[in-house]
Amino acid sequence: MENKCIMQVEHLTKVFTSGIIAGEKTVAVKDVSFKMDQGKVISLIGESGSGKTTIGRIILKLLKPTEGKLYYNGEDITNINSKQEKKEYYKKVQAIFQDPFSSFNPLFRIDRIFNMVFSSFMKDVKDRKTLIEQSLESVNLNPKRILNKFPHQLSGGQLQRLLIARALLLDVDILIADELISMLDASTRIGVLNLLVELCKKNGMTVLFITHDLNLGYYISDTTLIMYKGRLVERGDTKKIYKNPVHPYTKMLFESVPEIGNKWDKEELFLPETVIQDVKKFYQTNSEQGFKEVEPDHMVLFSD
Amino acid sequence: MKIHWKVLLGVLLVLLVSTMAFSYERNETLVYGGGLWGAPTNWNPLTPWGEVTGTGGLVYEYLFHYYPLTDEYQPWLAVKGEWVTPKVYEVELRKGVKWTDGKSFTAEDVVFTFEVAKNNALHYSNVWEWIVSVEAVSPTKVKFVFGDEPHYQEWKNIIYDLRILPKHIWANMSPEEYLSTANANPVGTGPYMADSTGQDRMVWVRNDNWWGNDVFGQPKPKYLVNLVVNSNNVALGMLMKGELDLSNYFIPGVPKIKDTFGLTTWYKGKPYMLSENSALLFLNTTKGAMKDAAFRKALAFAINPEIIVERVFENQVEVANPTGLFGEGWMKYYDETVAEAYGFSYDPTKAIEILDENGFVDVNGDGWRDDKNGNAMKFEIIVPNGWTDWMESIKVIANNFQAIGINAVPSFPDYGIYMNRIQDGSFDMCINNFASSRSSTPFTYWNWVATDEIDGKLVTDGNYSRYDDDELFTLIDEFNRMQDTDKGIMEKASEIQKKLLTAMPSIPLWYNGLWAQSTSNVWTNWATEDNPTGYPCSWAGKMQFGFVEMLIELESAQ
Amino acid sequence: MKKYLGKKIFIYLITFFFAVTIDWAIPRFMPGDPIQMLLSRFQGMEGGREIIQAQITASFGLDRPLLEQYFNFWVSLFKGDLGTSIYAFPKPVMDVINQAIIFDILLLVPSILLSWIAGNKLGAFSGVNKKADKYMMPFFYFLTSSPYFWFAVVVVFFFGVQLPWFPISNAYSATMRPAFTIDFILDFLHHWFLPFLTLFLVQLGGWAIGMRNMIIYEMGSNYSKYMESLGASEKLIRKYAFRNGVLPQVTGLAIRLGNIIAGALTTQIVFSYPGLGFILLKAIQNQDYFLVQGCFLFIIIFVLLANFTVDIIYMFIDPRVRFSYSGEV
Amino acid sequence: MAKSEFWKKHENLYFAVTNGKVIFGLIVFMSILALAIFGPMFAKYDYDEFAGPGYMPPSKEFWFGTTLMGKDVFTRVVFGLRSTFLVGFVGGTIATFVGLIIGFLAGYYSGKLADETLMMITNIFLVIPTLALLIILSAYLPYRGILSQSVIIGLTAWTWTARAVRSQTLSLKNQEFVNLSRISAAPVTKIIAEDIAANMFSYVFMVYIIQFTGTILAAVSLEFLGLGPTQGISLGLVMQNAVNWNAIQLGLWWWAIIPGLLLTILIVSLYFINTGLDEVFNPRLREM
Repeated sequence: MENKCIMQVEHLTKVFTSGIIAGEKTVAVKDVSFKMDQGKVISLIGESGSGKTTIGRIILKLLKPTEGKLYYNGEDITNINSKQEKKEYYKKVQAIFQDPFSSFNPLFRIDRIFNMVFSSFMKDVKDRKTLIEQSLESVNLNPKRILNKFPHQLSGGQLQRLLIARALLLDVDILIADELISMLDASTRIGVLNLLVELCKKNGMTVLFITHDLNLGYYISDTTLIMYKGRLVERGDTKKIYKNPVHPYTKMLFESVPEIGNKWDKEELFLPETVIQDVKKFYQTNSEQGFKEVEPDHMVLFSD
Repeated sequence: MKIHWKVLLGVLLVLLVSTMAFSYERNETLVYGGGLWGAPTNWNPLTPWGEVTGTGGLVYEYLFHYYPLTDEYQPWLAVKGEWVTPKVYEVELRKGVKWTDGKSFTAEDVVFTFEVAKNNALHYSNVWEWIVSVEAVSPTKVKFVFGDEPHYQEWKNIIYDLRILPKHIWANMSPEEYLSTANANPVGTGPYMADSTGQDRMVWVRNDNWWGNDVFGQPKPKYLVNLVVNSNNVALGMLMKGELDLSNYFIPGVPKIKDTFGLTTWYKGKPYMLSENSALLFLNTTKGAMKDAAFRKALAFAINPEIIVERVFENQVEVANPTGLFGEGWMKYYDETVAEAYGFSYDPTKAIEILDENGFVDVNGDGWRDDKNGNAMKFEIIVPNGWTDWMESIKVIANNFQAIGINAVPSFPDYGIYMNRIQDGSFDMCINNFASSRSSTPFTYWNWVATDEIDGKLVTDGNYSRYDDDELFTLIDEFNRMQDTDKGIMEKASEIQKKLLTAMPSIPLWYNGLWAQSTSNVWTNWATEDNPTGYPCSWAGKMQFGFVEMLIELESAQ
Repeated sequence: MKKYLGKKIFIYLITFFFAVTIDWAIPRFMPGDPIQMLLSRFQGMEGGREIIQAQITASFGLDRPLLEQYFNFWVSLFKGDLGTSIYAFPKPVMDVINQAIIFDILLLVPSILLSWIAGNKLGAFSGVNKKADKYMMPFFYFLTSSPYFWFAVVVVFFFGVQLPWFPISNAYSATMRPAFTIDFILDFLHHWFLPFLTLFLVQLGGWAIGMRNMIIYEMGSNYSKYMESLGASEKLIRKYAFRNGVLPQVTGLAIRLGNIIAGALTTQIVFSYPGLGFILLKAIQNQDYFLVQGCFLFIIIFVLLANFTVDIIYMFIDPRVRFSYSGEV
Repeated sequence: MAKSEFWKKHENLYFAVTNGKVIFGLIVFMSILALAIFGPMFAKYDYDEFAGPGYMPPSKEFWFGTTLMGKDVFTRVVFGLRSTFLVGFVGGTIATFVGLIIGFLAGYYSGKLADETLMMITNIFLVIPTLALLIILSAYLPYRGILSQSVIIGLTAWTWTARAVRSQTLSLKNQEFVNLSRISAAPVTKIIAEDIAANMFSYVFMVYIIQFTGTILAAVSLEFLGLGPTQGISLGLVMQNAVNWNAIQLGLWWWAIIPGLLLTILIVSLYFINTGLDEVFNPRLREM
């Protein structure tokens, strides 16, 4: 199979402002470019606050980039805004969000997320029930027990699987999975991951896998993107990056791999001061080198 | 956390501390209230409208006291005062009187008190329009020389109303200070001195060197604590608990519970209280049908003051006679035949009769009477919002008017608006009693209900009716220039009464009471109907009516 | 952080400017003339009133053009001069307020803090204890639903009149003189207790209800569920729920301050307690421009400072406010 | 069958009508409302009329007794209740409406100039005591009426609603379910209606209840200070009257206590409804 680029991101920058009067500006994403090839799993790795979720949202057109362009199938979609265009886009680009609890409107039964999908994208489908049941079963949910429930009556894991099932209903090109399996127990986790990989193989679906779990990234992805403080610092073939990390931050990540497999309490994740210093030094010694290829299909950011 | 609070509380309490640790013996202390409505701030006898009650009377004294119940003058700083000629009044001063700073009181002080108003704008500066000179003939004798027509009646009032100042202190002040000094350490000749103040009280301490100790006896309470009590319900609660010895508040329910809680009032039964001033309904004679005397008279017949007295005041006040006069000093000029011939009483049939006769009938058929030209009439009666007894009273009056077909509604603007409206004339009817208080001469009353000062943009000296009648004004002025013993003064008074009753620019309603309730836990022998040893009134500017005398007669309950 | 603070201070300064301007304008827009009011009941000699009226009006500068009065007001404000009271003439407004405000502080601060602490504790207890909640909740509601003055009247009736345990008016006995002695302090506390109790209980109801609801809400939140799934103990979850529940209670403190001050005002009037509320009412009734202005100014500064303090406390205990990013719909 | 379909569709309603607190609150609230609506029809007297002798305890003739002057307390209370409800409805509606609009706009344009301006206005209003504005009003109106009083209270009480609605809008805007609806290409109207408004509706309803009670309490306090309406009658005026005429000290408890108690019960009932609804609208709390 040829590597067909389905989504291209160019020089993406996002700046947040906290108010007009004496407002504080925060650069969440700065000058990020990468490609997503059809049928591949791309993992976007970084700690919380590194800007990876923001990138996901920009691709989903939930946020407008401050600068930069988005190309989908070679078409510039940065500024599409009409209802019809968006509908077309979402028919092919979907997501599973990080927080399953807040992904459901608490006032409605969970069926609503399926109904919305049907009424937007598959109005003509007759046998909705079977389709829903099938997709539920594929994520190990018992339709009878699940449907008709309110979100608060289900566990985080169940809710997350529901979101996956929802994504499965559509025959999508791109799936953005933000911290997909954080709420799942070990047995389901493997099943879901395998399912994703299988779908990629079978339907040519592309997955942007946003995670902070290196093991997982290695396990499923073809391409790896490493984010650090809003910058894309290393990008390329997964095996190459894991074998030969160049950027000091990436190096640090892999040195602490054994711990990363453990459950992280997000709030406790602070960068060691040494890493920040290392990165600084690294940028200084390599100034004016920019984003450079160190080997085929392996790019590294050498200077800020 | 809690310990911190204790510490802070302690610190704050320290801030509260004054230098002396002290508490007043309860059985030497008289606790009273009713005349003080805010933190005491001003003891300046030249600003009687702002002074702490007691500044005049307890500290600064007058030439005479006036006993309203017997209509007698009690020589005070003066021992004698008389008209030696129709234009010369001589005052013999008391010997051995000392200011509380040790200096002697002399005729110079009296002269200064008058002279200071000659050169500076003070509230009594106008006396110099008819006084020619004030001289100290000797250290104990002052001679007042008057112009052509002395204001005899006004003078009667001044000699018991003007606080005598110590020259040696006030002569050293700059004229700007006369109205602006707080005079926080008042030096007077009186039986009490300022002791301490609090946010909610004024404490007076007895002046044991007071000259009057030998003349009248010593006031019994060593301390007078005048409390600020904001509402009459709190005052009643304090009376019930015996925390207040004397209360000068209007307190609803007193007739009902006075015996249960052993409260003393002037009269044991109705009307419980002495009368203190006349409450009148002023009719704006510049407006519509109220220009018509017959219409005004009809209104007088329509009002049923009995209901107000009974329901609103629970018989704590008395219905006014048609002239509005009351008290010994005024009633000696009351002309009963005039009152009977020209007066009025509650008689709605009569009111209807007058209205019908004069063409105030319902022309347009809306149920309300219209004016002579057939135009609809509507009147608004105003009293200040929050003055609950008056508010209830005008509801009754409005009902009375409605009953005879006159469209009148009660209305309660805020005090400031009320004042504005009665002063600029943008009102129909209002109740007022601001300067109808008891005095030694009915001149003060008439000069207020029918003052000729009505030409300015604002009317501030009374006669809110704006009743313009030069004949009446002249009569009142002539009365002022007559002595009580003059021939023809009775006739003058009768004419004034007749004039007011026929023109009826304002309708006397009831006599507001001298509200006074006392408890007997600490002090007994209160001044009452059966024991008329004083005048239980602690209101500002009224202490020369017998408050000090009452203090002298009090007895400790222990 | 610095920017956040700077911005806050900027906003507060603007607020202060507007509030003070309105405060200055309010009394002057009132109908009526304070000098007339002052002299309204003065029964003097004929024509005497006119003489002094002109004098007094000029001495207060009330005969000047309004704009000039406004300008002078700001100038003297920066000198710490609030003018002279008309009603409590000739006392400077600053002195009048200074002497009264101690009583407000002694009444307000303990009642606010103690009711806040007790209310939060009781509310949290009620929130986790279903049995107790059944009885406590209606009681809290009753407290918080009562108008302050009505509650004060009821308290007076029961503990002042029916059971004459406490005095019902003034700040200390008529026979007392302020001094740092046990006698005086006890007497002061004796008088202080009923007004304090009124303010304390009515406020307590509000805080307790707020906390109870927050606890129930927090205990049912994702976070608690998450902790529960991690095997955290009930006690720990409660602790966290309490900590999270306290946050809105802190903001509530600032928001309700205006309310509490109004409550204290009415309470002080029921008890003839000589605080700022009492003075303010007198000032309003007597149209004392300068005193009304001064009282409002103090209340405004107090509320502003309290809000500012809460903002700062909030900034420290909840770092999220520092970065309230813009989202896009 | 049809019935259960109905309940399925209007589930919140079902939970609302089966929630004990809501039922209790509603019953009490409705009875007091009924008293306000129908009470005056049964009143035999005018509220300012001397109906009988003074000092009468509650009896067959005078259900709530008479005042010191002999006015019928029942008549005064039911007429007063009417005004009090009016004040609550008008003031509460204004406060909620203004707060809602400002809060929603500020939340919607969060971080933009509009937000900053609105929040600054809110902060300014927050610190200006209601009392002050009432005095301004009395300067322009010859008399304070019940309606103008409630308008003024409403216009000064919206501040915290605006703040709360703003943060509510902010947090709703950032909820994932809004994003999920957006990537489901749901119509904007549906998102606003179901994801934002519906989730705020319960909140707004409860805000309204709180504003309603807040307005009543503010009105009563002002009335007690003598800054209430100068015309008409309201529960606060009845109470102020009772206090001024020494009802407590004179043992006329029915005059002083009944109106206050009724008012307090009314507010308690509203709080009960509020808490009950909170449980209904937050299904999580339902199971507590």
